[in-house]
Amino acid sequence: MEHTAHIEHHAEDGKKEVMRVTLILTVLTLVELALGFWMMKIEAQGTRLMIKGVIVILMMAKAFYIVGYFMHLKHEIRNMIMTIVVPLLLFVWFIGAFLYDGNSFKNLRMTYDSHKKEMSTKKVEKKEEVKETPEVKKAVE
Amino acid sequence: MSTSTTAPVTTKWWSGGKSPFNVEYGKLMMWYFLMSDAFTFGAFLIAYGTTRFATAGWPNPNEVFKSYPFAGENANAPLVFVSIMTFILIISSVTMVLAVKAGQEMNKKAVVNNLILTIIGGLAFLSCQAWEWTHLFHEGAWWGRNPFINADGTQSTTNFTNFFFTITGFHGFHVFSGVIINIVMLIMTLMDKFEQRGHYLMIEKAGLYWHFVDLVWVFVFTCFYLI
Amino acid sequence: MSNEAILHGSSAAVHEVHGDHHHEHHHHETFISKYVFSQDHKMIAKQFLITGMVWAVLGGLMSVLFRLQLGYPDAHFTWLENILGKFWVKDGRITPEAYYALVTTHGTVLVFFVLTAGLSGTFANFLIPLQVGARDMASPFMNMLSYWFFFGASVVMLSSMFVETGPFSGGWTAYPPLSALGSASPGSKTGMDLWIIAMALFVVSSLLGGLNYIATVLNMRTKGMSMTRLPLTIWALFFTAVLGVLSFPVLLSGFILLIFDRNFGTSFYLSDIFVNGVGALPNEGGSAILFQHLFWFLGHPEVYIILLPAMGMVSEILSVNSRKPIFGYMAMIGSLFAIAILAFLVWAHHMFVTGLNPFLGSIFVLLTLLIAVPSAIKVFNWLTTLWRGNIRFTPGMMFAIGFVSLFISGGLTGIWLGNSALDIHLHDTYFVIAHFHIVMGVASMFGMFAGIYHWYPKMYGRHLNNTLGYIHFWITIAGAYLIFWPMHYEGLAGMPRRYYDYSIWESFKQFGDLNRFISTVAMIVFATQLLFLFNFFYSIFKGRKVTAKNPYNSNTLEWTTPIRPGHGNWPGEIPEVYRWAYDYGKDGREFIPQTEPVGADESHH
Amino acid sequence: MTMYLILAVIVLVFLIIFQISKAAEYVAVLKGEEQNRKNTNKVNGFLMVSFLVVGLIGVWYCNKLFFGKTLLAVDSASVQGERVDSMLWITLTVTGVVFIITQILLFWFAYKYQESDKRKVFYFPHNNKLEVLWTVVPAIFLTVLVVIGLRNWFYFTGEPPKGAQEIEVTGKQFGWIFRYPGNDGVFGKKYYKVIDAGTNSLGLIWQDNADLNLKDDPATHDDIVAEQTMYIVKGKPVKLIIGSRDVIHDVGLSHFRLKADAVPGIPTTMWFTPKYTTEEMKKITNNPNFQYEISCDQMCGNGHYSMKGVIQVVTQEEYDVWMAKQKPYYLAAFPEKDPSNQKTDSTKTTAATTVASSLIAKK
Repeated sequence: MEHTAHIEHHAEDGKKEVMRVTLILTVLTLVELALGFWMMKIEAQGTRLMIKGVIVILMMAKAFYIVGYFMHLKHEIRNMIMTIVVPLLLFVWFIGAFLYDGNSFKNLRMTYDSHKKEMSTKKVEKKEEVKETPEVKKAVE
Repeated sequence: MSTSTTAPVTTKWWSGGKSPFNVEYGKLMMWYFLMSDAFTFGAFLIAYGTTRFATAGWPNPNEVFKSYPFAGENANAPLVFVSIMTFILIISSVTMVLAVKAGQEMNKKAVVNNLILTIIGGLAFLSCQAWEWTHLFHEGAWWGRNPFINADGTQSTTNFTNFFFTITGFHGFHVFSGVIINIVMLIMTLMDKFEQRGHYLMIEKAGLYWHFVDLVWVFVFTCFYLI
Repeated sequence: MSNEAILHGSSAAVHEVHGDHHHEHHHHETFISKYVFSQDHKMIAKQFLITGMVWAVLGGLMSVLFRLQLGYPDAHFTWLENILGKFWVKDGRITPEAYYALVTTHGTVLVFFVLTAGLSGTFANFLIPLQVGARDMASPFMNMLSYWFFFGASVVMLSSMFVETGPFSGGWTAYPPLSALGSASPGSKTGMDLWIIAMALFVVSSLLGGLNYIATVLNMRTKGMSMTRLPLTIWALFFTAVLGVLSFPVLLSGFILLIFDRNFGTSFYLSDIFVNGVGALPNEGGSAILFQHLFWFLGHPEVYIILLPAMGMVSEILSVNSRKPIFGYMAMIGSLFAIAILAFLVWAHHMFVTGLNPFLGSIFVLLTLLIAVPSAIKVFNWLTTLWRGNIRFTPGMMFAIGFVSLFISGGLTGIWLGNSALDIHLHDTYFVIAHFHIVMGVASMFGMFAGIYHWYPKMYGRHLNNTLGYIHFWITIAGAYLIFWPMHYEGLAGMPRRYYDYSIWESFKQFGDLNRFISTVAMIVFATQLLFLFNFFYSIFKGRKVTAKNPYNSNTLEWTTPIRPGHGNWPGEIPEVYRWAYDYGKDGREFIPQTEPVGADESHH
Repeated sequence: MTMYLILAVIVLVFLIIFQISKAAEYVAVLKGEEQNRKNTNKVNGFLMVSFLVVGLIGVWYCNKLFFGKTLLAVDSASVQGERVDSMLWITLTVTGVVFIITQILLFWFAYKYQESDKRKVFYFPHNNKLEVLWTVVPAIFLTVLVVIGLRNWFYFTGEPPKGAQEIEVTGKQFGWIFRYPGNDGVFGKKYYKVIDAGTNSLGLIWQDNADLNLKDDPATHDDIVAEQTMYIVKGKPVKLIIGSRDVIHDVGLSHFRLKADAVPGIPTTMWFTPKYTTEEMKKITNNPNFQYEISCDQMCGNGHYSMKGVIQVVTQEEYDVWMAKQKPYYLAAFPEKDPSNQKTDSTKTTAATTVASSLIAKK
């Protein structure tokens, strides 16, 4: 029957699509990891920030492929895509406002709490850290 | 997109008597549930971000997550173990897609095989997480305890570990319930429940949930391990 | 896609099967399956309503108790001691612990258990399937679970009232560190744990409900019932559900972090704390304001979760009883939509004095005052709906008109408070109490009463006693204004809210007489609500029987069902819909039901 | 006894109301629902318009009774508060006009268009012009209000003029602690872990502490700490740096029309210029007991209602006299460092030293 033939035909397509998306996800993850490794060696804050930006974009791309293909959203009716994607736009303001105010907390602390400001630059002596770890370990065990 | 099964352009999707999205209500509810769950995770991650923005220094993830099983005390392999975890989850997502596809083709055997693979993937991920947690615990990290210092050498607050354990724990809880759901699905498939119903829609819904878990990991992975 | 064919076929089939199924079975239902673990949306609605009413009485009683303290700070009510016990009343006076516990629980219960579950839970359940033309909710089972989670939340919340250290007493907003530290307030010990558990259960309940409502409105509409033919009630309830589904999870996250702070030594919200008698706490690096952001991300949409269903029902009732179409149907939907969107964007206007970043604050001011525009549209549209109508003052209609009046009075003061420079002065004073009680508390209560009076015949097949309804209405609206209007003046004197006693304050003690007056009116109004309760329960058994299928000559689908519809709502086929819900007074005809096909010579509007 | 009497009366009233309502119901059935509805309709229509009239009179009467008791009746005590007041009046005018018009329309329509057999309803489903009108007009008015509001908001939250006095305010359950920077004009560092409720209520870092990795900050040695009453100078801008020791409090200054939360771990600020001294305010308000009170406006526990602080606004001379009498907080904790102590009695000093050292040892 035409119907079953149709399904099989699509099944083939579907499998191909799955493999393609798997490949894309793998590549994206590998690129992310590569960036992560690269970032370890970089000290300059500006460059680090840029790499972080790229990683976030890659993250969004991965999310797009998972939602679009694995979760099949890309093949749903446009209206449904809209009802799911549009409310997610709320996250833009959600994230923006929260992080902005978070940053403002830091500024207030650094401006008016001179002790905190001092502590934010005061390095902990490495020795102490090494000493502390086994102690904590013992306490844990 | 198939044209023969999609209704012709003239169809009034919204005029009642049928689903405007051409999906049955269960799938619709699953989607909207996942959206609301996205807000739960979103709120956690945003709270984490806010705290990071409000804090002067933060530990370097590469210093923290640098070990892997059987590596001994002085392993220094950042990102390695977590990338394994990531791939496990991606692969289990793929097998889940295949299970869903097999369900659409009413291919019970393939459904069973792929579900089993997915469950194994889920369990493997959970085991990895269990190992990582115990490892960190033995290093002295736990809720309210943070042995790691900031990347710039300053004293760090406990919020690094607080958020790490809470959010990965919440994600792990989702993976765990996903595994349970998949096991239920497997049993139902083996009992021919879906054959009797004539469709494997339940598997699709379980699949949506499973992919969502994978999706969340994409964000958690980036937020905690990479940046 | 391959499965679409199956799906499409089966979804229709499921639909049919669904209906038939109930026909076969609804004869041999047991008591348990009919009244307790019922999956019939109408029964679940009644369960929500009655549980909500129980909570309303308890919550109201709490307000009477703490108003006793505020109105009569020097009096000694020794008899109260015998009823409530030593924790609550000492020496004939309500203790500060009890006072703060009462204020807190009053807020929590009224906002969540009465006006969210009792209002939107009741009417979403009752009206959505009936008005969109569905046999039941998309998932009757989840619907049942939704009620039982709510019931569980109620039980836990109630039990929190009886723990030894007292119920939670840090205000319904539960700001940490106060709510996180048992050492800072005895109410933040076990009482708070139970409070959080109850709220978590409540979130689950509202999620289960909300998903169901959305899926039902989208998927289960009868043939011809396009979205633009839906009654405004359904639109309002739909947006309410969307608000709940997207905002409650954020609250849940906030609570989970709070639980960790309380019990597991984390410091998400805690930093730099020294508690008297305990000493310095180890927590550093958290921010207490983070919780407020998370809380109000729910908290503000919550206001509209409470208000939108009332708006929707009022629109419907005003139109039916003015015998006129609702004015500006599309504008009404548009303004509901605008309100729903803006609800998510304005949360930090509750936090203008927390040290919020000024620039961020200015954007929140802008967005907040934007809400006034859709609100104004709604008010003017309601007024125009009344204009040149033929108004029948049923009790439901009276409450609907009362709602509009209160919404105007309370909404306008929102313009004061939304403007941050003024909010600095008025924040946390009685002005705020007056504002939100009028616009959100009493107005939504009025919406709820309007709904109950209007749909009571459909719910129980009997009429409420109208005379009692009129008495109820007039005392309640007069009382509401008498209670809350003078509070604006207290607020303008800077009188802070949540004070147990004002006698030591030179700046605020001049309102002793007024407070006594307010408390007295509050008691009278509370007693009047008992009159309503009596009417409600008496009429279930003894009320005048409904004789006509469509007692109001209303257009909507619920009046096409039998007087006492069974599970499945329509005995035969679900009727098809041909027009919008508001053809009143068209072409000289009094009303044209939605089920009537459009005639060839009918005029267009 | 009175209790039972009241109860009996309530029950009686209920019964009477119930009987009347029941009778009305029977009458309704006898007369026919149609006729009955028309009768009640007339009554309710009349009540609607009466409610409007009585209500508007009530609004006026309420204002007459209470306006004098609000802050609007007296001048704002701060320069900034004048802006708040003028904004209040503008907003009141706009919303008041809308309030009166819409309420009149609502109840008047309800009365005018009550059911009548003669009237044919006007089928009026929508009118784009009208809808646009009442979208645009409110939007314009709101824009004006937003502009005024934001200008004030940025002014209030901005930086005070140079030369402003700085005072640190710390809330605790249930009271206020004030710190003045002392002669050096700098607030010394503080850390909450060295707080000692008795001798170091703010946790000033005035000695080394190896455990906490702290170094003595000399800037703390001249800081002046006072509880409950804060002194500020008339006409001189004052900037408050606000914090909290335990839970969230709020510095509410209703006479100055300002407030700001006190949050543990996140400092907040507020500034204003007082216009009148406390003495002058006593005359203006005609209240010999007048005080500038600091009210805690954020729920902070069971003692919330009693968390009162006082601000004394004084002239510069009075302030200088008062300041001269204050001793640094450091010297209260370490009396042996006090030069005036050392001269007088050596035995006393040693006793004090032992007390101080025992305190340190306890920590």
